[in-house]
Amino acid sequence: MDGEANGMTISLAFDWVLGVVLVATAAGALFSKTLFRGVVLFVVFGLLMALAWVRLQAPDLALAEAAIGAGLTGALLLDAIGHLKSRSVTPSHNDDDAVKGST
Amino acid sequence: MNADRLYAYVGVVLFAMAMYAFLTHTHLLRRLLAFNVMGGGTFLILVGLAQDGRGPDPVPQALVLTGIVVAVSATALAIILLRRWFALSRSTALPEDQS
Amino acid sequence: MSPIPEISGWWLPLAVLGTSLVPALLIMLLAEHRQGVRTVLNLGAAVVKLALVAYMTWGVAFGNNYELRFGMMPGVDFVLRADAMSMLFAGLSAALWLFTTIYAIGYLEGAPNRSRFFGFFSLCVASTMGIALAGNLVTFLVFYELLTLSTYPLVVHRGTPKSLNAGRTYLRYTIGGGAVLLVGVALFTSLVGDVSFADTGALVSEASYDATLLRVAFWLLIAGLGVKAALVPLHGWLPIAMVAPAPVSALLHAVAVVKAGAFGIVRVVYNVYGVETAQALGVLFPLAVLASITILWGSVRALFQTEIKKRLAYSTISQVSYIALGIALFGPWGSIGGLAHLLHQGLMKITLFFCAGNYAETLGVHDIAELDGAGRRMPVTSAAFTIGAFGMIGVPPLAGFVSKWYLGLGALESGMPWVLGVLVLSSLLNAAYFLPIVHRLWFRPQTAPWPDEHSFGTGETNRWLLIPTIATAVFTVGAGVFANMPYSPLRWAMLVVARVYTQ
Amino acid sequence: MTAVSAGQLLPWLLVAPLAWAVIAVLIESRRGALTIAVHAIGVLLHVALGVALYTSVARSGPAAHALGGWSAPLGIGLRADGLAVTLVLLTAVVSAACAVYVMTTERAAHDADAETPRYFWPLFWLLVTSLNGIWLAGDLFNLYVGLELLGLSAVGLVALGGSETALSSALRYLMAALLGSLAYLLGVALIYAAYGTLALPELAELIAREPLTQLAIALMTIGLCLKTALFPLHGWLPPAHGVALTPVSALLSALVVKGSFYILFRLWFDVAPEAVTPLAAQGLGVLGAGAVLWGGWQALREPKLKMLVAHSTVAQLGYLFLFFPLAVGTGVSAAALATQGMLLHLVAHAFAKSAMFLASGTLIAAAGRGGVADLAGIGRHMPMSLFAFGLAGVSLMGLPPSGGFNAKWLLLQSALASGQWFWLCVLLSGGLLTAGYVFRVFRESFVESKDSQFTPTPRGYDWVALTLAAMAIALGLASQAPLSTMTSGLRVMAGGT
Amino acid sequence: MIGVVLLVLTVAWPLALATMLATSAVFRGTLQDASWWSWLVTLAPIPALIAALGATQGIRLELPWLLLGSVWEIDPARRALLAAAALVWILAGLHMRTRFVDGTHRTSLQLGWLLAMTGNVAAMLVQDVAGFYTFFALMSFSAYLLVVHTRTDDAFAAGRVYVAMTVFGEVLILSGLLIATRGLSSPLLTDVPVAIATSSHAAIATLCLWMGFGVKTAVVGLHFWLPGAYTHAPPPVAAVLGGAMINAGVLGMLSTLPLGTVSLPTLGAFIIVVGLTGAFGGALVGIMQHASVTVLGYSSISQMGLLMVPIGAALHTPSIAPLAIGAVTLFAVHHGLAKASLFLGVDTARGSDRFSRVLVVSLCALVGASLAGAPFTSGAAAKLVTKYALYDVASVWPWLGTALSLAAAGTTLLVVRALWCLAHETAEGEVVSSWPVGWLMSVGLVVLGVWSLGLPSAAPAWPGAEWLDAVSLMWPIALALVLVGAAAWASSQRLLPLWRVPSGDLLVPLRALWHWVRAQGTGIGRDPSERAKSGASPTLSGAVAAPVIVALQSLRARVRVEHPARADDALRSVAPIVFGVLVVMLLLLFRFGAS
Amino acid sequence: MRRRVARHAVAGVASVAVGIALWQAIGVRSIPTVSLPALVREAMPASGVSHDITAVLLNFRSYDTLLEIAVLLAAAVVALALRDTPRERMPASQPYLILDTFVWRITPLLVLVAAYLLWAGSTRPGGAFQAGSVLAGAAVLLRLSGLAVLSVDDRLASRVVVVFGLSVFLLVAAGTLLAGQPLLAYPPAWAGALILMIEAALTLSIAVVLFSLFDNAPQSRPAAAPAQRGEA
Repeated sequence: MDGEANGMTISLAFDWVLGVVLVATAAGALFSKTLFRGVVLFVVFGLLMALAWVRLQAPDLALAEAAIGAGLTGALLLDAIGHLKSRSVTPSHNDDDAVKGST
Repeated sequence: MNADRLYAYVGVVLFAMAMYAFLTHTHLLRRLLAFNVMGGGTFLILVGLAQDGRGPDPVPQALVLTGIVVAVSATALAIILLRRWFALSRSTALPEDQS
Repeated sequence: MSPIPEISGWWLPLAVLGTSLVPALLIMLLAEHRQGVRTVLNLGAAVVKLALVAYMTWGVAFGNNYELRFGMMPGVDFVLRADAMSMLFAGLSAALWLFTTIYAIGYLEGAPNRSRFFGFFSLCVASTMGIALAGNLVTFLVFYELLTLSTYPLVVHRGTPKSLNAGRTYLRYTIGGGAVLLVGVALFTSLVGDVSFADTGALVSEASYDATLLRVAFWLLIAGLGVKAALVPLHGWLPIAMVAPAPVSALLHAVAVVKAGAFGIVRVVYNVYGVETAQALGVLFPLAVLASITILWGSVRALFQTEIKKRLAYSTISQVSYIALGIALFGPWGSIGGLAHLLHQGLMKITLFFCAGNYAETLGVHDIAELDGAGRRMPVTSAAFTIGAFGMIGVPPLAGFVSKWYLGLGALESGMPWVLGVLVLSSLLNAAYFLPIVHRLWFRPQTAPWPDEHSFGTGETNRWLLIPTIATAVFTVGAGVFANMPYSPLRWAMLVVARVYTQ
Repeated sequence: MTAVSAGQLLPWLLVAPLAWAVIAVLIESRRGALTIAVHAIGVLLHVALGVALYTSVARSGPAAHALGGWSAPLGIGLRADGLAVTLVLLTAVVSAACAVYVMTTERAAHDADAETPRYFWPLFWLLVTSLNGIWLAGDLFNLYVGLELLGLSAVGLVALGGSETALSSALRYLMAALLGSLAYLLGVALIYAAYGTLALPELAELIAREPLTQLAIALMTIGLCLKTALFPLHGWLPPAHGVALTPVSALLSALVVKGSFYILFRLWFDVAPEAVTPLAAQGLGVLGAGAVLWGGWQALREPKLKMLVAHSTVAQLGYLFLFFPLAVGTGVSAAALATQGMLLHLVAHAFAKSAMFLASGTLIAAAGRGGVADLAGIGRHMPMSLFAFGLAGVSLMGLPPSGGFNAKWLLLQSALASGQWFWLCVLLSGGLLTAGYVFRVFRESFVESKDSQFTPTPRGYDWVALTLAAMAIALGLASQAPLSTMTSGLRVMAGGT
Repeated sequence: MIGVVLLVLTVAWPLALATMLATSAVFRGTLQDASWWSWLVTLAPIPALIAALGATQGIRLELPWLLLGSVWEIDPARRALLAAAALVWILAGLHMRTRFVDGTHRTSLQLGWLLAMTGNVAAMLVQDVAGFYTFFALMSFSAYLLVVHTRTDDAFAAGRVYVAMTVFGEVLILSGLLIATRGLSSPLLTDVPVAIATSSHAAIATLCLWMGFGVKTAVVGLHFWLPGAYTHAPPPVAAVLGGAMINAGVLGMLSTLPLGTVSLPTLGAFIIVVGLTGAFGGALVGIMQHASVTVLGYSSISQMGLLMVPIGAALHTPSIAPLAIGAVTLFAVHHGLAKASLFLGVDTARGSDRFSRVLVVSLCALVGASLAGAPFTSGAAAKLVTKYALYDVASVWPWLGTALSLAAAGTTLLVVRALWCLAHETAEGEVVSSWPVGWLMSVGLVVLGVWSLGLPSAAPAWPGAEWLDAVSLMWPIALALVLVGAAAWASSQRLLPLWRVPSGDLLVPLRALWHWVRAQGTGIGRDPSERAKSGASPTLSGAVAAPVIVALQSLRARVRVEHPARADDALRSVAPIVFGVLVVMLLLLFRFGAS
Repeated sequence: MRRRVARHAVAGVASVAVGIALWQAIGVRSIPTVSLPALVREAMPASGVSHDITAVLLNFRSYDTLLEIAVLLAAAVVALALRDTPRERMPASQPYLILDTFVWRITPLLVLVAAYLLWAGSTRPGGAFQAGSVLAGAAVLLRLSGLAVLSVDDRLASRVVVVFGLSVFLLVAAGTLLAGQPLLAYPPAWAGALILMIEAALTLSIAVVLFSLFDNAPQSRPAAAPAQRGEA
């Protein structure tokens, strides 16, 4: 009873931490200076989401999130970054505001 | 507060934050990121809130699985369009967001 | 009793409508060069329609009922019905359509876009027929708007900047008017429900409705109809629309557009509100004032026009309001006068426009000042013009006199003797702007060569143009001289009026 | 031959177009006769199914289909009431027309430069599937998937244009669609959390006026409004609809935007009438009014023909939203009238707008350029296209006889019955604005200019557009039957709010 | 039966001729040039004459389908007028025949002649109001063709005034008839006086009718058309105008005014005053004229002024109406014949050489004497009858008899002046030598007296021996002759101031006034575009429509189609903002929008 | 600049508003009366599989899945439509030795994992989506490393594979309908087998489609001769 309660407390604490980290990672992914870092953080976010799904007793979702959300989406985004940047004449990593590459 | 409720709240924060990002970013790839985070937040709310106080529920989990596939389809489509658009216009933002 | 077998005859109104609707579509699909087929279609349809209308008129005179009714949308029926009032207008349209078609065939010989022209021409008449046969306000509105649409291509037919601008002005007025009418109809329907036109008015007892709202609806309806009827200050489109080809002007002024407005006012007062209810609501007096202002204003403006068609246009503004005036005079005489004028004005004005077209086509004359001596060159046209002009002034025994006579009687009967003053003044003004033209035609020598003369062999002008002109002129005389014959416009107006008043 | 029950017919409306989507992918590399034949069969089949379903439901009442044999809360139900089957039939007819238009292009491809875009057909069939799915759906989440399918295939169709503007428009469209979907999905999540079910009929019984529900409805509403391009969220629509290939524009304007609106309608009036507030309805009405005026105004000053028509769509969608203030918090009769008017407008606009887009496309094809001013003198060469354009315009203007008129009439009656004069003014000004931009086109076309050159276009184009326009007109004379089918069994008709 | 046929022919025959003529003209035929045709035109009133003379029993024909329902009838009371009119037309026609055959504008002249004549004779036999009005109008408007026959500027000017006044008269008549017969759909002329008597607008109706017909009979104030028309038209036309058509106006008055049915003392007195003003004014202005035709025209004004006296008196005192009507009829017939004869004399004189002219003037003097009322003439009879008819009102206006006598002096002066002018004037313009048979016949008719027409039966109270009362008839003539002598003497001594009154008298200042008004009012009724150019003040419709127009134009200024729809672009670029705002709004609306 | 500030301000307010509204609404919500999990548990025996999520995905709510596959197909079709013409395609990336080795070693492992996930799906966590995405991931890795020139292009074979899963799904669906059953109502006896069959087919198609979305993404070469239509 006590152990269970204790376990619950510990796990809840883990959940809290995970929640905070999730939010922080998401914030990093969304508002990072460079897009590349944002995408990398997004992949991390995906993996953390997978953890969260586990915590929500949804292992299927955890698998899917890891494979699809983090893995594939990450790959797609990274590939896209590479292409979008590779053709910009100005080789600036800080493309947040350089939305339109100069010709 | 139980874990389910907690993750629902996390979802709320994620949704609101990503929505802010979606609305403020002009770079389309960043918007896509925001869209995915928003989606994540929504999925958390869907599952977390449904399971809050009732235990695991396969239905919202299945829905989220579907949602994830849909989201990745949409993301992929957006990236394809974006890349084609970039090839034509050398731009990563919509015309009205440039300058 | 009735000599016509008692058939429900729902197909008859439909056939009357179809005789111009179907040809309209066929003609529009016809290749430009198929002139023969087009002519046959045009004339065939016109003749068949005339026959059908005649048959129907005969039946209606004997109290037969022809009605087509189906649900158009919830709470609203689509009703085509032939009553005495409809036949008044349908007869006019059918007869004048025939003439105008003949005229138009001659007028547009060799011109481009004839398929389009005649297609919309027929469509225009179809709308007119629909307006005549509409059995309730909504159906009326349907064809009223259809008329706007079908006349627009005719107005801009020439495709010149001037005509396109005229078309725009025309649309602004008519579409705006249509919108106001729509509100009026909607308001009325929401108050009373979708009621069919009835001889003594569709309002069973006005006491059960909010009188103020009824008045508001009335004025909305009148304002909407007033645009087409060219009531001042809604008349601005009419003189500008003059750039259209002559047969179109004839159609606009005599048969279709202004008449549709006037006929609508008739319907609203008699068959919707009922003349007695309208009187009780106190809306007739302001209407009479409005009509009187229009009559005088149109006449005054006409006086200052230098173009033939413009002067005729302002004359139309003035003359059409006689109808509204007659309607607004409470009492049978005024009604008879107004309704008879609906027909008479059509005959006279169409004659005048035919003549104006003849001058323009044969001699290239558009300005009044260029008409000097045209009577010698084109005696028949000029004679027709003279007849039309004198008719407009109200000189007996022409059609215009008959209507004026009854209008005058109505003015006195309804206790508005000042209307007589309006009639007198208007007649004087009519004389003042028509007689100088007549004078120029016959008594001035030709001083300059005709601006753009065409020769048409032996006759003074193209026979297609001349025959309808003569015909309508003859009718103008006939409608006056034989005013008291059975089935004359006057007698038919009397028949209608006898059904309109309850006493 | 025994009559197939409506319930058995229902799923075929999903399976058949989906199957054709698959077939379309498989035969994509083949051109010409085979493609035409295969898709013609598909179109015919689809129309036949639509007609069969419509007649069956119109005759014997609503039908339902429990997918997988699992009844509602567990499984997903399909349901076909009068409204749904009418829209199914509408989809069948309009999409068939667009398909014929494309086939005409394909047939003419031999002697002209015109070419059907690659992968049009799969997306077309997917679009049709999603539309049918939405009309027939009985489940909130299923509607989400349907919405996504609709959005993605529509975006794909827009992108098929391939040009720079096509892509930017597609992207913008996609962004809007995604944001809208997420808002909707969040609402679904809340609803599920609150009621534990997603089945519409069940929810209709359960839903109460609670903060969570109201928030869910609000979120779904805003998402759906975004997808329906309600002013001022309409920014994505004109470029997308204006730049897409002609038949695609027709499909998008006629049907696609209606999909999200349909969901909104179901939500407000079938599922959660208790949760909506008159104030919110008034708000939507104001936005609708803004759409009517703004869209009309933009169309009036738009130099490009197809963009003009697209702006017109924005305006016409506004009419749909005028329905909300007329139906929420008003009397039974006003609500009933408004419902009828709105639904009729939905159908009439679908016919008219698709006809107008197809006609515009034909005109542009003939003129070679897309400006309204480039049409100068086209009247002599393309009378049929112009006639179709005009007929469609009649309905859009709300002039009788047309479905548009009847719709406007009913809305007017509703405004009068509920004493809301303001909407009356909006309806009228909208009509006048519409007249303004429709006749702008005619004004140009009637110019008699000798120097303009026009290339002939296939006659099939005109027949398609004419047929659709004629339907919009015919709807004006015979709207009773479709209306009674559409409104049968709707809660709002019985004063459900 | 024959009577009915005759009745129909009276109207139909000249109409048929007119139709044939028009048809021929349209098809460029030569009918109008043929000599035999000119005879047909000249003798077209023969059926009317026969009908008038033969209809001792009265002929009646009902034509319910015609106009508003027509009745044609020759009743004994009208026979004289009809016969006189037909005669005048025939006699004048004999003078016109040469012009018919080879004058200028033959077709229009013949057409006008036939139509005006039809209208004239038909108006005298039509009994229903609409029919009467119709033929009266036909006559009046067709006469324009005759008035402007010479096509000179003067003729056109005269014609313009004629038409304007005619239209004015027509609408007055119409108004009067309408007011009088309110409530009657197709009234007969005989209904009119009765209806007026019972009407509450009796005075207005009467005034309208009197003024309306007064235009035709040149009542002073409505006479402006007359001098010009008489002067510039060929004399035979003046003959029919002053001898036949004028009597249609008289007939109109007699038929429609409520003579004997109601007493309208004020109006009656007014008419008498106006009549006497015309009688004396006409004489005064007339003697200052310099053309014989003009002088004769003023004589008509003067004579018609006299004729108003019994009419006014009858309105004043209904009891004298039967006598007054008889007197007026007699007076009108007499005056018509005499005046026609004088005009035909002018026509004859113009075509004569100096020697013949003396003869013509002499014969005209005979007619003139009759006009002046010399004893043993029809004029004397007319005057005496009039005086007799007025006997009953002598108590009201004791000076009336003297006034009438003085008017006779005026008439004498006018006759002398006319003859003097005739003797001295040289022919101007078109000189057509006519065969003077018509004139001679007219002289005969006048000299022989008018009762050969069977008039006595028309005048109900024939004044036995009084008409031989030469003194009362002679002294005005004597007075006039004395005056003439004095004037001649004064003239020879150059004592007579040379006053000249232009032949339009009051018309001249009126015309000036009209020009001034027109100059002031040029801003009215112009096109908006022209108005914008001239910068004139906006008109009524302009004022009403101005706000709308301004709004529309500013709207149009904004709809510049050349520019893309920038506003939508702008909106698109703030789409996220919009979305955000809407989200917040909608949340609030749902949260707080309780019903 | 001002617009930028406004944008941020409004977006902030809206996001916060949504957040607060959600937060509050979640706080006051009541537990629903309907319990789907219970229903799922009840129906599990008839579902043909023993894993509840798979049962929901491929049996109870199989229609959602069908549409979802359609969504995937839509994306794939757009990718195919917008894919560069062959001459526009860039050569595969330069091979990197470490990656090469890694990929070479891991690919068979990933295929095995995928097969396991597919097989496991019917009884425990796993299934077509997870398996498909793992396969797709493997293909992406191969593509990135340039070791295998995998490509999902216009060839009929590619297209057949792309639609394979959906076709099987549809055939089953049509079959159930033709059998007079509701759509996708598997006969209880065959349910498990049919679901597995569908899943297998879906796995293949999902993998190919996901990979094709990656593979067919347009290159960013400036538009020399883009595969445009309409404005060409």
